[in-house]
Amino acid sequence: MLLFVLKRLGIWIPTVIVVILGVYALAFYGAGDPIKLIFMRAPGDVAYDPVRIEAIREQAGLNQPFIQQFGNYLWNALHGNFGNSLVNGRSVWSMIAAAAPVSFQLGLLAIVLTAVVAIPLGMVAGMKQNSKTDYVILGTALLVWAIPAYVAGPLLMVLLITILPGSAVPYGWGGIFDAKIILPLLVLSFQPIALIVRQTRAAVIEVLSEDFVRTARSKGLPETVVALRHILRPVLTPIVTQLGLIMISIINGAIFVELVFGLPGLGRLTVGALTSSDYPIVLAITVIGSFLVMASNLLVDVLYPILDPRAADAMRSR
Amino acid sequence: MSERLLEVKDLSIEIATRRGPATIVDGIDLHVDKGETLGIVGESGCGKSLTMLSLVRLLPNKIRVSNGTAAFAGRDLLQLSSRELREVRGGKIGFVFQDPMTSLNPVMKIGEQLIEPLLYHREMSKAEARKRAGELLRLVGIPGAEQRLDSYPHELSGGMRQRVMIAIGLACEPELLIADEPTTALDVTIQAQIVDLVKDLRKRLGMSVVWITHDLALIAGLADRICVLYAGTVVEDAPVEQLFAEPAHPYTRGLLASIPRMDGEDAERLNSIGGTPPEPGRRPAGCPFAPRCPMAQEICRTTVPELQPLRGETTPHRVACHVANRVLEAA
Amino acid sequence: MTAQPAIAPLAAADDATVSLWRDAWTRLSRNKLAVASLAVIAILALVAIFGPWLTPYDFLSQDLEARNLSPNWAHPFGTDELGRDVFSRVIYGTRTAFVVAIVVTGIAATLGVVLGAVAGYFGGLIDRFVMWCTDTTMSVPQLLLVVVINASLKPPLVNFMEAQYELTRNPFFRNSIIVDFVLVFGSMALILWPPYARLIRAQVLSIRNRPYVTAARALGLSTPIIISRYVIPNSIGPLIVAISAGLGNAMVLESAFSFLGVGVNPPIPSWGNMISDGLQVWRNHAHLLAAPAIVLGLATVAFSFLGDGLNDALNPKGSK
Amino acid sequence: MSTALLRIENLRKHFPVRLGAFGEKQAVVHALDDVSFEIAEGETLSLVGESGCGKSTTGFAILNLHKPTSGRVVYKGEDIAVFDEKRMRPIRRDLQIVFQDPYSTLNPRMTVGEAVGEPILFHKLATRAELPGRIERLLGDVGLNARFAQRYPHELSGGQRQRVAIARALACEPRFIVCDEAISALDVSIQAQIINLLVDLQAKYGLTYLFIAHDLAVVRHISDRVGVMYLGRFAELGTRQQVFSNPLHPYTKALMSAVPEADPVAERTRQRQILTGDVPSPLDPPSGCRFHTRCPIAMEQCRSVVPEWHDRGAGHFVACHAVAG
Repeated sequence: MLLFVLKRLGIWIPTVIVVILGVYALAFYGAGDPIKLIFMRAPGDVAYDPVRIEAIREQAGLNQPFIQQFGNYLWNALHGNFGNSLVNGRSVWSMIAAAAPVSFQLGLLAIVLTAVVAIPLGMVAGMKQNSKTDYVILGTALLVWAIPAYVAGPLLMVLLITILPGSAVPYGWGGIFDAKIILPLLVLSFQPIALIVRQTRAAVIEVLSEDFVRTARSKGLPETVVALRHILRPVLTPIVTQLGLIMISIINGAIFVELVFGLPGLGRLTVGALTSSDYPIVLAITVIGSFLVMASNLLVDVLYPILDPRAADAMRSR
Repeated sequence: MSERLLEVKDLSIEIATRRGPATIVDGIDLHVDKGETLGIVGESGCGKSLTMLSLVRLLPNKIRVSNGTAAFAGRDLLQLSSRELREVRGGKIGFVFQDPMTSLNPVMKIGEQLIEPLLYHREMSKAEARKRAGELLRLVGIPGAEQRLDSYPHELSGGMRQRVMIAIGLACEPELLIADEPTTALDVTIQAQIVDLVKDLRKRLGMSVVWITHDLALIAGLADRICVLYAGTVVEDAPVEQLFAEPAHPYTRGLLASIPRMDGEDAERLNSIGGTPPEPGRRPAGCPFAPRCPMAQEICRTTVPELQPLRGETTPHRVACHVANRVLEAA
Repeated sequence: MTAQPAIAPLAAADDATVSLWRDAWTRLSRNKLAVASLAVIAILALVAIFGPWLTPYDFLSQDLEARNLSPNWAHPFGTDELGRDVFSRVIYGTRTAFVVAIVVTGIAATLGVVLGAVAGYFGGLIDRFVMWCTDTTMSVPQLLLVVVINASLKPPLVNFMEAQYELTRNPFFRNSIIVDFVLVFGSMALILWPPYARLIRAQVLSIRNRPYVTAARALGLSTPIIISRYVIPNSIGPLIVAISAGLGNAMVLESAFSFLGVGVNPPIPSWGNMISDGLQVWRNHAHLLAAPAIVLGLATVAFSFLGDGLNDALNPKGSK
Repeated sequence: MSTALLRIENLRKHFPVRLGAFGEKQAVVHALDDVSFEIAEGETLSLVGESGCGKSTTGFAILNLHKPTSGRVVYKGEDIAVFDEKRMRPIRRDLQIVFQDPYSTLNPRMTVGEAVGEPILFHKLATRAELPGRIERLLGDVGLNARFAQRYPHELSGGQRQRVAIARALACEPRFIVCDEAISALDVSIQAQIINLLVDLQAKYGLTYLFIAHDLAVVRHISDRVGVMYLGRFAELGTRQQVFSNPLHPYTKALMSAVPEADPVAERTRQRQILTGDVPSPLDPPSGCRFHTRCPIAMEQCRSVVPEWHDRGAGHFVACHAVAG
């Protein structure tokens, strides 16, 4: 087991480094000279003095070859230093540290909500395939799937205000126990829920045709027991492997949701940084986002044998 | 006369197709006596498995019973409430299916799967059920039975898995054990082990067994009585010795002649039955075997023959053939 | 041994023979949702092709007298804050959506099919490398990657175009739309290819081990024949399903990027930037948001249902 | 005995497999170990045994569909086991195979006519103009009328598909056909049709068969010679008469004894010898004689010494210490 995790890590770490390298190279070659960017931004502040610029450049190590700069960046990033914002000069790490808790709490809640809502719904739809219940659940899932988060957000916001006149506009962040979190959470979970409902349903339908379900029924077990003991577990295995996808979906969604609901999270930070071409921030967030997705994939790989004894057996017998 | 345990009358099963419902099983009559082993023989698609599965409503999607009754210990199985049905499934009627690999849940331990019927039918505590499960595994001849309870199905061999399936089917000491081609997926030496096991268990537990198979040779040494099915109808029903000594339906006769024998003469050719069985929804009018029957008459193509006792009212040998007497004479 | 007469030839029944494709088509045409979706897609496609002849107004023409009109007979979807006809803009947006979806899916699918087939066929190190690339690409959050690419590559690309214009004086290089499209197409294709590669690789691997391919090898047929007559025709089904779903996916992505300001830039109408604009003012002028959002939703749902329908039609479970 | 068409010498096939959910464990399947025999022109040689005994692997290795790990397959004086795909191609015309499952060995996108015609065109056995007539004749050979040429495999029954598969093999005008469980998936009444068809075709075209099956009664019916395999090795090889009337190897005896007879009276009185236990895993075959773990007469040396191939006269071979001693 430990060996297996180490082996996975051995593949995983180089992948993370390559992703950072790719993004860094894009920023390095694409965005142009960071010093010039700073000066272009506020031309009046500092006199455009080539000698001074070179001095700054040398001081910041920006005249070194690419690979050396990348090495420095990686080394610093490892120590939590992602450089400074080009706009306000604050350390990127401190800005991320301020924004990340909002996004992480929201994202975690969204994953929990997705699992709690989507798996039972998918189970019900699959067990009652082609019934009215199935059509309603599946139809709703498809509709929700079709509405982008950036449209669903404002729509729900106004709906709430119209239905409950006098209620506060759900804008801003008040922690996870604040009622304002409900709408953004819903909007953020919509697409993952739709995704998992459809996948759970498909998996249930597949498992239903398995011989062992017939065996379970032939034993005279109540249908709920058949569903919970015999169908749910084999269904969970493929669903858990979708965690990585949900992660991507949630990171994508967070950008819109935070924008629409005014949440001070990583998503809003990204969009802000983007409009002002604040590279160090965009770079750092992309790195963190990829890191998260890959970490969740790693987690899934490790979880898999726990869910499927056939895989677990293979690992034990080593 | 022995006591009836199960009496199926006029059972029909249909499948929903694009062109509407098509009949797969067409008015089957059969019965099982207490303590008897009935062999149900037929080729794939003849409806032998569906008939037995329909009794406890385990039919796949799109397939349903369209007609008939199935009296089991005085009650019609087909009219049971789902609660009563659950009591019958696993409690009064045990099942063993063809492929033990796919019929056991791969993510549950053998023990968990084995104690389920005990928990739900016998209301045992978990500890009692586990103890009983160990006894059951010993009963079906699994070495190291108690330790095996914590194994997963993939850790056992095919023969061992089928023994576990049999233990599950027997868990609540059912009055009837339905075995649906339980040895088809197994090797011949393992098949011999399983056949012996079931024979032995039947003697010790005194239950009735319905053994579904396509293998006439296999069932010869196993059954008391045999029902031969063709295209969803019973074409012949007879005590095993009589069926092999004096097959009265041309289909049974053709089937017996087409099996190569281990002890027979070195015949140059096998006697094969030409043609193929009809597809559901394309059943011919009259006798379903008529298009392939070498002795078919005009009446065979127009009128469906009824299952009738051969030569008079008293014999247990029944056949559904207009020309059965002529078949016997020709032999 | 005397040659005995062979069994009398079996006669095939007289009804017409059906190929698997035709069978799938019949199955699809029985699926009402799929047929309705196909109709919606067909209408949208026609609109996209013949858009310029259908629009009553030019999508750019501003009519400052008629700003922010609610839907009326002259302007079925109303007008926007610059007095442009929303109906015409939605129609033109359809064209944008289809062009982006088709080109992007085309590039992504081609790339994915080639890489997936190479990986599946050659196996070994090549396979590992390609699969590592797909895994890595799929681990980067899509929107972030596109945003980074667009933001970082746009300035150098614009500079390059400027430099080309200085050199050649070809007005082609002054067209900012080109830059937009290259970036949008390129970055979207880059994030969308991995699923195709995975699909095709899995197909090649599984089909390569199918008994009918072994049978073809046993007949002594050559590899090109086996690939062209056995492997490709049997992997096209899942690819069609994936492409159908991919087209809808690409439309949604494009609108998301437009919304973030990294997609197709104004003034070219795209559903995404129309929704984005609509969101600013929609409390007073709901039609500006509703029109593009509904059409986008309709297209997405249609592609989704069509994909599901195709999946059922091409992989009928339980049918022989 | 007539001349040997194929000579198989010390054929061995080991599959490396990766076990475990993540392929972290490596092992070797001993599918076939040190197998030697000859197939004479015009005969039917059957291989019997239980699943995993290597009988299908033998067929695949002979045809070089699975490259043997070591050993020689001599055809027309050449060792074709070392041939690459290109050099095999002309040989494949002569050496054909019919598989077990007719449902999956036909390309679902090709009509019967295309499937049967393809090898004819590829091997240039007829011109395009002659093709329809050739296809019709081949279909006629296997008992199907010409109209089947327009059909797709999914429109046919199992027996009809197997006829098509046979016609496709015949299209190459082969000398030798491996029938790999070719009738196992078929119903009893259809099985008899196909067996008769194979016998007729053998008489008509002078074919040689390697008939791989697990059904002993069928094997007894169709074979000239029979090889009994257990866990990748031959246990016994001889004429049908020798093997069925005078089985020497304890495994052969047990196998025969396990086969049920279609005779209720005989079955009731018959004393059967039922083997205990299961076939061991080919991943880790027993040392010495591979059958010793289940053998009722196993001796000390069976555990350690691999029994040699003894000729008991008239071409009746057996690999057993007890019989040899």
